Amino acid sequence: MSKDETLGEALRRQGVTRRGFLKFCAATASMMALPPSMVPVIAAALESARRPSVIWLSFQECTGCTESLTRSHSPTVEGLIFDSISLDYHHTLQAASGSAAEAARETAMEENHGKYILVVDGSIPTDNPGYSTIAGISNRDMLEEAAKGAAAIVSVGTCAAFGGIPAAKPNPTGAVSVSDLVHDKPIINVPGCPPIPVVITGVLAHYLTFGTIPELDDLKRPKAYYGKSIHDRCYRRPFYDKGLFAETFDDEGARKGWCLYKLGCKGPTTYNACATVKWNEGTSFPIESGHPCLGCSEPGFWDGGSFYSAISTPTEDIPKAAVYAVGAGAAAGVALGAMNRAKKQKSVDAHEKVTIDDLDKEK
Amino acid sequence: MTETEFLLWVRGPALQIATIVFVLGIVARILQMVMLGRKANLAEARGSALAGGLRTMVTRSVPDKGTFQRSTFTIVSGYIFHIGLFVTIFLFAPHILLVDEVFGLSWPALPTPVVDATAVVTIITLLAVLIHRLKDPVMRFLSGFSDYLVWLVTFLPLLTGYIAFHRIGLSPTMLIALHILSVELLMVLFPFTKLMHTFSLFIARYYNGAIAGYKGVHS
Amino acid sequence: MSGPSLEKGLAAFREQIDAPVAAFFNSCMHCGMCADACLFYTETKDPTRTPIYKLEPLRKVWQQEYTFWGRSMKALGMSKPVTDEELGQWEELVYDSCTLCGRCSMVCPVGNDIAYMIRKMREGMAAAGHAPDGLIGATKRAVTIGSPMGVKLPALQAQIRHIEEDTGLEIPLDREGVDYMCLLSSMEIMNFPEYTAALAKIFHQAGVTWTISSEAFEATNSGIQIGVSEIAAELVQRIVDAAEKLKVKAVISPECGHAYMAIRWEGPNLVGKPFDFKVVHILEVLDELREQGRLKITGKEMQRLTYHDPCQIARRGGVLEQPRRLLDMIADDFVEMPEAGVMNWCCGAGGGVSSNERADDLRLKVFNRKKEQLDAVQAEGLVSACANCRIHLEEGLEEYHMDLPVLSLTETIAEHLAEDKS
Amino acid sequence: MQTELETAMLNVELGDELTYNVKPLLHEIRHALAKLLNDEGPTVIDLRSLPLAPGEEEKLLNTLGHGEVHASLNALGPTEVVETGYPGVWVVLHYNTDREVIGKFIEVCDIPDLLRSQQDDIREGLEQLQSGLA
Repeated sequence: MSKDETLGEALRRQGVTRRGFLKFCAATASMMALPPSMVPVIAAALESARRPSVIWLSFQECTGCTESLTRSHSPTVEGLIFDSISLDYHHTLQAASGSAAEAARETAMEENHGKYILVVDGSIPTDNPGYSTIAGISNRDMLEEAAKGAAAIVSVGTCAAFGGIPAAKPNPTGAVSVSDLVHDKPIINVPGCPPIPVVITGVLAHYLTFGTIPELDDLKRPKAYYGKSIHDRCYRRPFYDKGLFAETFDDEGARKGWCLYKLGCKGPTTYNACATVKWNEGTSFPIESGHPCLGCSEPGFWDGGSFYSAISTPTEDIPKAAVYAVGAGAAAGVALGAMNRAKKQKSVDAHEKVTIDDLDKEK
Repeated sequence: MTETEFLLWVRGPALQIATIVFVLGIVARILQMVMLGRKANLAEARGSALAGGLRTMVTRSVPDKGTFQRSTFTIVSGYIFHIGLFVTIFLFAPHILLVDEVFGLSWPALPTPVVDATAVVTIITLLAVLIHRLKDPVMRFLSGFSDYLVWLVTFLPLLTGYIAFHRIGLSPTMLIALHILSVELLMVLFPFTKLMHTFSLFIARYYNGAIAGYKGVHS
Repeated sequence: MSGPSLEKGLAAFREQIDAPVAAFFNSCMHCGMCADACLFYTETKDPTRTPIYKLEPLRKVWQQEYTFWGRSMKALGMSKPVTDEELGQWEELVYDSCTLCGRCSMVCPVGNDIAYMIRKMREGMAAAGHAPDGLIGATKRAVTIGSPMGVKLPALQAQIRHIEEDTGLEIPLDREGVDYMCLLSSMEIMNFPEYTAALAKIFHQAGVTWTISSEAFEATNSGIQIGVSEIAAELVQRIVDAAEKLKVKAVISPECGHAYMAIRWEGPNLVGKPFDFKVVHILEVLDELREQGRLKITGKEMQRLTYHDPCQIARRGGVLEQPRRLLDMIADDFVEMPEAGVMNWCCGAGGGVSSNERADDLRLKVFNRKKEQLDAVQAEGLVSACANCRIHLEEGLEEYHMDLPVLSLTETIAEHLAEDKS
Repeated sequence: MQTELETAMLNVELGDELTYNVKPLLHEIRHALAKLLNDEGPTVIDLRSLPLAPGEEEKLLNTLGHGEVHASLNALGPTEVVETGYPGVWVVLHYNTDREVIGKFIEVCDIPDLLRSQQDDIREGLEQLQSGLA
């Protein structure tokens, strides 16, 4: 597959029929959260799209993001997308290893300078560079070098997007996100722990289709997927509005599928597409299987207190504070009251009798 | 500080500080007030001070006809926004949840759309109340910085609550944090401002009713 | 003595502020409803005459001296202390523009008893030398002569002779061991001798024993109006001494509002001990006689009558039902004015305003409130039970060109006594 | 048929208690059918872009029922094209080769485009036939 070949040509060469290509476009539109009326546009764009070079760097991560992606990697539409890109470096997936792998990365960076897409998963340690290195190169150096020639950077997963679990208190490695270090390149954050696979491929498909990055929110997340909160699109929302909540995981409310807000659901503050795109080929999503949303696509979710207490509830012991305050208030009040009484008594004691001769003011 | 850290601070240390200032301040101020004491009445009583006091604590909520006609706007708007505040504060499901979580007390909530509509009415009424304060010659004359401050810190939690519920403008994390923060501002200022009237008005009404009740008059 | 001073005034404020005052100031939300309850505001539309604003200097002292925040600000030098000039500016608001009628105290939604606080504020105003000259003069006369109008015993004795001649009944002076010792207001002695005559007729018919003390016949108390408790106490003490000396069962407060307040409600508190005798208002006595069937009435007033509740007797005194029951006996066509009773509008001359010449124009201006109330019922006769109200009502009616007789309830009852006594 | 439909409508009512999306969807289909009759073109609805509670999709599909056409095609995995009980309303289900659903659409049209032989494919087929005959 030569680099000059268009995607349309490549697919056709692989024996994909026009009918199959249209099906692929319909699925791609659905994946990109675009309306079905966009299918012809997508078809036209994809036909003439050229396969971009992609360099995938993994830093402080658990490989969950790659796992999420490859779970759906058999001959699927996402697979096709990946077939249509030139994944020039991905140290988990590539066959090459050691210096050969690094050489491939450097070659790709050189040949496609200014054009390649840099995908990053995992956060970057800024404390001691030795916490995470690849081929003796610190994550930070590798990122900064790779970022220079990138057309755009896709931060896959919450670690790359916001620091993630490695950045959880007390953040021993000084982990930071990609956007903390790179400021001069377009960055697309695809957070989630892990992100929904079609969201990763959807973003790549968008770039592939339109050659641009999708519309982003203020956290640099594609609005098409992160534009609405879980809560807004949750099928259990009507229960919230009616005040019907599951109190425990095995009570009547839980069995009846009532709102999980009381069990700590972070749906109201979490923006992601889980409620519509769902997981495992559209089977369900956490709330549907009875578990509150953890808010894994939001910055700081790892330090947000218990997963099982509601988002607005206090994290400190308020009744205890209130009890102490009553005591202290009583003491302070009695002290202030005593001071007032003393002051008043002083005025009473100092009172000089007012007689009729004391009424006229010297004028 | 990220938004989540901000929310955590607001839910944690800030809420703790606000609670301490709020509770300590109210208790201290009420004691400071009541400890000034008053002289025993040596005149022969015609009625019961206690009964009169308790009675007025309740009856003063209902104005007489003439007063209602002369101060219709003040009374009607006052009723609406006080009831509105009560409904939005105490009958909104997440608020009840909060109380339940903290103190283990809970009661039935109103349906969310009802509370939402009440919030809108209350916000509009509070705005009308502000305009009235600025336009009415007596109220404008009487009002100073503290009156407008008290209005503002009452208004802010409603406004931020409404915006947070409808997720307008900022991220929900930030909106909830700002909403909680605005409530904490209210709590912190509470003991130092006339917001104290929430509690002291019952003491004031008691004294008024007791003074009158002792003389056999219903006030 | 050292004379009045700002320091004395502020000390008196500190002394007067108590738990109710603190609760009241704490609760005021500046809603302005007290303005609409006050005839000095409704008839002038002057926002400075808003009742709660009249207390501003007292409120400042409370805040600066008795609140944590105020104390802190004061310690940091960030509060403006109350000045003598300020008190000077407030004199007109505290004395001329308030009759202590207490209507605002009934309306305030947080329950502030504003009249209670004005009464206290006057203590400091007087101590600071900011009482009106007219009230100072009246107070001096009350202490030195025994009556704010300068009525001396010989004048009373002369009136008693006239009344005895007119009625043929005895007016007992300084009689010991009787049921009642009657007090009179100077106005009744000078302007309304018919009141004393009415007492003689009614008590004669009902068989009540009574007397007037030559040492303490004056019922009014300028000390309360000006706001000097010591002087008020001295005036009360005279009555207490006389009542104890004559060993009466009860002292009757006459048809005068503030006199009733002074002797019935403030008296024991001023002298610092409960009385050994009862204090009753003449209307309470009459109503009791009525109930016991000792008031025999003949004929009725046929013109349409209405009743003006004197503030200190009704709203601030608790005598509300008695006049209505009494009027029921003698009035064929009785109508209540709108808002009569506890919410009645003040005539505009109580609380020392009538002794303060400076307020003459103002009190006539605000009488318009009463005029409107009267216009609503088209009465042909206006009954009341306060000589001070009565004088001002007459003046006000004249000012507003209203032809309406003002009647004393006690006198009107006396006119309807059945002649035949068994 | 009538009673079955009624039962289905009842189920829709029940489903409405959750997302309220089933009934609006049916209305959208009704509008799309009217549009189609007025020659205003076909409509495609992506079922995966809407939040639906468990069971709601089944309720929707049950309500629509089965019509006369049931086609399956094999292009990059199977695709099922079913005409519902309402002519002109089609359900199109795309699967990958592992028979995992990759797209769910309701198409309101005379015939879903995918069922037609495509120009490119026809051309390629013709070429193959010609070269085979040569």
